[in-house]
Amino acid sequence: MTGVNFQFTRGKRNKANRTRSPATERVLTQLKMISQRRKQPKLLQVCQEDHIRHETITTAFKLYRQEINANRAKLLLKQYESIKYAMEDLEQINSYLFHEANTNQKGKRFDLEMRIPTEYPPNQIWLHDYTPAEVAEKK
Amino acid sequence: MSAIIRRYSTVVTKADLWADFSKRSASLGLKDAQLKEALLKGVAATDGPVSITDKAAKMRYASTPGMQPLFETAHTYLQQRAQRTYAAIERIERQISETTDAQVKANLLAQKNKMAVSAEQHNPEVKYTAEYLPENLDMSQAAFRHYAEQKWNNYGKMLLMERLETMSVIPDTMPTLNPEVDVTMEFPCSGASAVVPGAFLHSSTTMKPPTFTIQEFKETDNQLYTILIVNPDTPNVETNGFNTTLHWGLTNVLVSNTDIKVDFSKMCDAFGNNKHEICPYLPPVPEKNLPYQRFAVWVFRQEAAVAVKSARLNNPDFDIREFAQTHGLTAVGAHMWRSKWDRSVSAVREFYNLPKGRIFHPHRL
Amino acid sequence: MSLFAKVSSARVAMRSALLSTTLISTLRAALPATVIPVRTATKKAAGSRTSMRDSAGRRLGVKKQDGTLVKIGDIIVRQRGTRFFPGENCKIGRDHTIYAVEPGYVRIYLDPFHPKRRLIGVALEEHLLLPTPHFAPRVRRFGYAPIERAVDAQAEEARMLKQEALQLPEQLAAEAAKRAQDAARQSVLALQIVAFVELPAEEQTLAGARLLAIENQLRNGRAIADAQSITSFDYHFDIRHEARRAGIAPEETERLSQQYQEMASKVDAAVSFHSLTFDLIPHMSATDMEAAKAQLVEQLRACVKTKKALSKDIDAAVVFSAEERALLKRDYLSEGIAGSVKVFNKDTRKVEVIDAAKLGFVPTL
Amino acid sequence: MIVSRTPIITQEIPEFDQQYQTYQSELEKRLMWTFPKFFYFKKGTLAERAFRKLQRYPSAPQPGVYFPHGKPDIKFDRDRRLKQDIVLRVPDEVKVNEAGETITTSEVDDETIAAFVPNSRTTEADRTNDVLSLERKLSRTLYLLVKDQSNTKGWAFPAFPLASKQPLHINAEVGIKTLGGPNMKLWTVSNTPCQLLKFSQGQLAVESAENVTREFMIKAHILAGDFEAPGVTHAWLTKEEIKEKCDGAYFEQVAHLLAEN
Repeated sequence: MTGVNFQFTRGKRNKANRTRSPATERVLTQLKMISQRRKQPKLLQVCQEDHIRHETITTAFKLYRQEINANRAKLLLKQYESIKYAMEDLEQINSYLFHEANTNQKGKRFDLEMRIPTEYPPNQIWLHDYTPAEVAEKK
Repeated sequence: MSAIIRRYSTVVTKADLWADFSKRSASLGLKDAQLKEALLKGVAATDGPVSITDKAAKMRYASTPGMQPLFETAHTYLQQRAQRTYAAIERIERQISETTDAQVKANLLAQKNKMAVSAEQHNPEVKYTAEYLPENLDMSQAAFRHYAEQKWNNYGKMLLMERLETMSVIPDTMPTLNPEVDVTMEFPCSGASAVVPGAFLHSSTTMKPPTFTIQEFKETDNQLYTILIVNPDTPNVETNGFNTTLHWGLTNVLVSNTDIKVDFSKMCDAFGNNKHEICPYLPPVPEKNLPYQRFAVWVFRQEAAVAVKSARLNNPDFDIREFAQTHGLTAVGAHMWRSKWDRSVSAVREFYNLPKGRIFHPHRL
Repeated sequence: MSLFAKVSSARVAMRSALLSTTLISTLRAALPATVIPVRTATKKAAGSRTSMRDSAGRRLGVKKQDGTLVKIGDIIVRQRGTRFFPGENCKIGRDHTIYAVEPGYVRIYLDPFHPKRRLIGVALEEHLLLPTPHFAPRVRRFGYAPIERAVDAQAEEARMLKQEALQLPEQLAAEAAKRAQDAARQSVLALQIVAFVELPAEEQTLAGARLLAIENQLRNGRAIADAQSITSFDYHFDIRHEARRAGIAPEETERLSQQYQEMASKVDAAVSFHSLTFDLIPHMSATDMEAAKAQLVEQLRACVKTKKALSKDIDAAVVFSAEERALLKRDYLSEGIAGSVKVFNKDTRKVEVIDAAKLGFVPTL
Repeated sequence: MIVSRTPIITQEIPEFDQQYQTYQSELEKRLMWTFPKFFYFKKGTLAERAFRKLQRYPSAPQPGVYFPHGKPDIKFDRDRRLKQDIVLRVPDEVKVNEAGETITTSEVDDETIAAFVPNSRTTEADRTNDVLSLERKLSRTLYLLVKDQSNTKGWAFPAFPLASKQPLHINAEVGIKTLGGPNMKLWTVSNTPCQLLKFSQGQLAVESAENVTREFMIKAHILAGDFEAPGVTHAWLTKEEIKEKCDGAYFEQVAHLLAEN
């Protein structure tokens, strides 16, 4: 600890008349900040009923999430199957369209107007009077 | 219930499935009404938990806020799932009644048992009973058997296998074992309590025959068992090796899920005659200055009632593997203890009218 | 610059022509006087002091080849590190020497469970191969011989370890005391039983012995029905072996067994044991017990007696177990403190003074 | 073409999730370390005094007093058996003034700190159930459906005949602009069709049918502008509403392409 210096105190040094330099105080505060002593909560002890209730809750929630995830996976699989079906049929009937539909759209990006859902709607919910740039230019 | 559940589940909810005991066993519910209330409706702030007996501690206790509404939702959700499982069980039962193929039937039964577990295992009342009221476990119920098996898997089974393997009971007696039943043993005539596998027992303790419990974890009815106690460490001075001795044999012992005891009232008639015995009980009588002897208890599942010819038991070197094979026995459980010479061996020999024990010294070559 | 050219041309000359002293002298002559030839960074070969000290060979190697007959303690391999591992009937020494612990034939082999190890074992018989098949019983040598001289055998049998010798008197005294205590209790029970059931004089002692045995089983925490069946079995077992020793005819034993069983059923139907003091009480069936319990609890609920009288009632009631007694006393007899007590009200955050009896228990302040 | 309006506001949190989060946060708060106020507020400063004034500290244990709910175990002004409540600001009190506007106490005290009054999650279109509006059901995905004029298909996603030498997605984009006017900002998800429907004489055809009309489906999002087609009956609908309006067999074919929320 650098910057520790003791000021002179009259008589015997004890807790009451102890003085520390601001630097020491700062270091002590910082150490106290990261120390777990006196800041840790008491161990959470639950009774038998609450233990089982807690177990029931966590099990139910786990199963609930599992069900949702399984349904989502099923849906994605179905979507993939339907894309595959459409593309296989397209390959049979029109090779040009198939090729166009199968080209990698490299560099494709989301539009700037695309928004992420927010908790509350914006003041202007929807931009109704939209005119595309090329249409506006023509006018 | 949440929007997503509403969208996915097609079954009409019956929220009080686990409160309805018209089709389900009453043992799946909690008998103590107060406890049931505390478990399902939440610990009342005024009364405190039922499981805590100290009045001051009861008063001091506080549940985590926000638990009750969540618990109700979780409870309803689990009941909905159980409802679906019960519907599936009904379908399987219909299939079982229709099919004639034994293999298909066995598969369906196994499937049904699994579903019976999953329909009830998350029921808080069942869970509470399994966790905190082990004396109330009704072993005729699949869910309780599931919890009992889990508990045994986590300790008893591992301990048994550790003892059998480190003390070479496997492969000195039987080649190996896949334990399926929980076997406990005690020697009640000497007042001793349950024996820990591999413990050293005093010869006065083992003077009179033991009793057993055999706990099956799959659904059984009218299952017969054979119990053999063998000692693979009987000295054979002529060949300078060891023989295996059969110390006790019981056959055709009937045990079910709920009646697990193999005690004297079950084995013997009113005058103490054992009707299951294939050979009379021979107590451990080790001789002085020899290493300890191992006594392996093997529990076999029988396919049908067996009749044993006593001639094959008189062989001084009993072959337990051959015995099991000829009688169509499957080893499903085991137990063991160890014995060493002590000062009461001579009394035991006297009681059984056995010849005096020899005294040995190590023989170096 | 010119100097560099000269030196480099000299190097080329060195490489192309054989180095000769004349060439070096020419070279030196070509160098100007200011240039001092410098020794390049080389080090004189060091370590001459240690590398001069070489120890004699340690005579390592396989001392007994595969198939050699060895005795106990014979060294099979001397090695640095574990080039070979000890296999069956072999051990490894501090310096990794492998030696035999059983007499037999050396086998150097591989084990599928340790694919990277070469093992050395000793087969007990010449025809045996190692490793022994995984599920086959181990082949073991007994290695002890009985002491033939009777005097020596007797002396060896009497020999005790110091600890055992020291404990023996104490142990004998304790056993004697227990026997005396049991005998006294048995005679008391034999006298008491007459008050409950009429028994011929010769059966009284037997009844006393039975009751004592049952009492001991109950004290071990066994259920009454189990205790009775164990005691009966014990008696039948004893007399059967006694008869065999004394050469008594089986019919006689049968008669004794029957007589005992009659007495036993008479006694069991007449008496039960007080669950706290284990005194004899008139017989109560399990259903009677339950009914009595329910009735007593009901009485306690509606009781207007003093606490002292209630406490006496609970102690006197024969039907309760120790735990049930404790619970009842806690529920109905727990004492609060007299006077008032300062209690902190959580909602108002103020200290209130209330009647201490209201709490129903002694608070820890 | 499947034109969708993606959600503008977050989806409604299911009750189960909501309750679970509340419970978990309660547990977390209970098990949290005590707030080290000595680190953030130096002793003797004004800030510390202001902070101290806002807090409601737990009562200390007193000798000779019985605490029925357990003796407080106080360290750094927190009862370690319980969660710690930190008050950083007096909560705003929302009031309505004479003009009918909502104001808060903080507005009255300090104009710079205005209380946040969020916009309503339900809109005018929700109240009138205006299926033509894009401002309805903000938390759900809406899909554009048109009613077939010849009335053979009934309500369906808009479909356009294929112009020669044009990829499918370009054809769909041109088609929708022709139908609903140019004042729409659309973003096509992919050039790959996500589903194929086969029609025979205006009806969904069976797999083995011959001479079928194929309808490839392309997904697109509308980002701005309106679908303005005076002659066409159209609606912006959620998945459930589509199920009600559409033919059962048709819905079954497209149900997996539509979002649950």
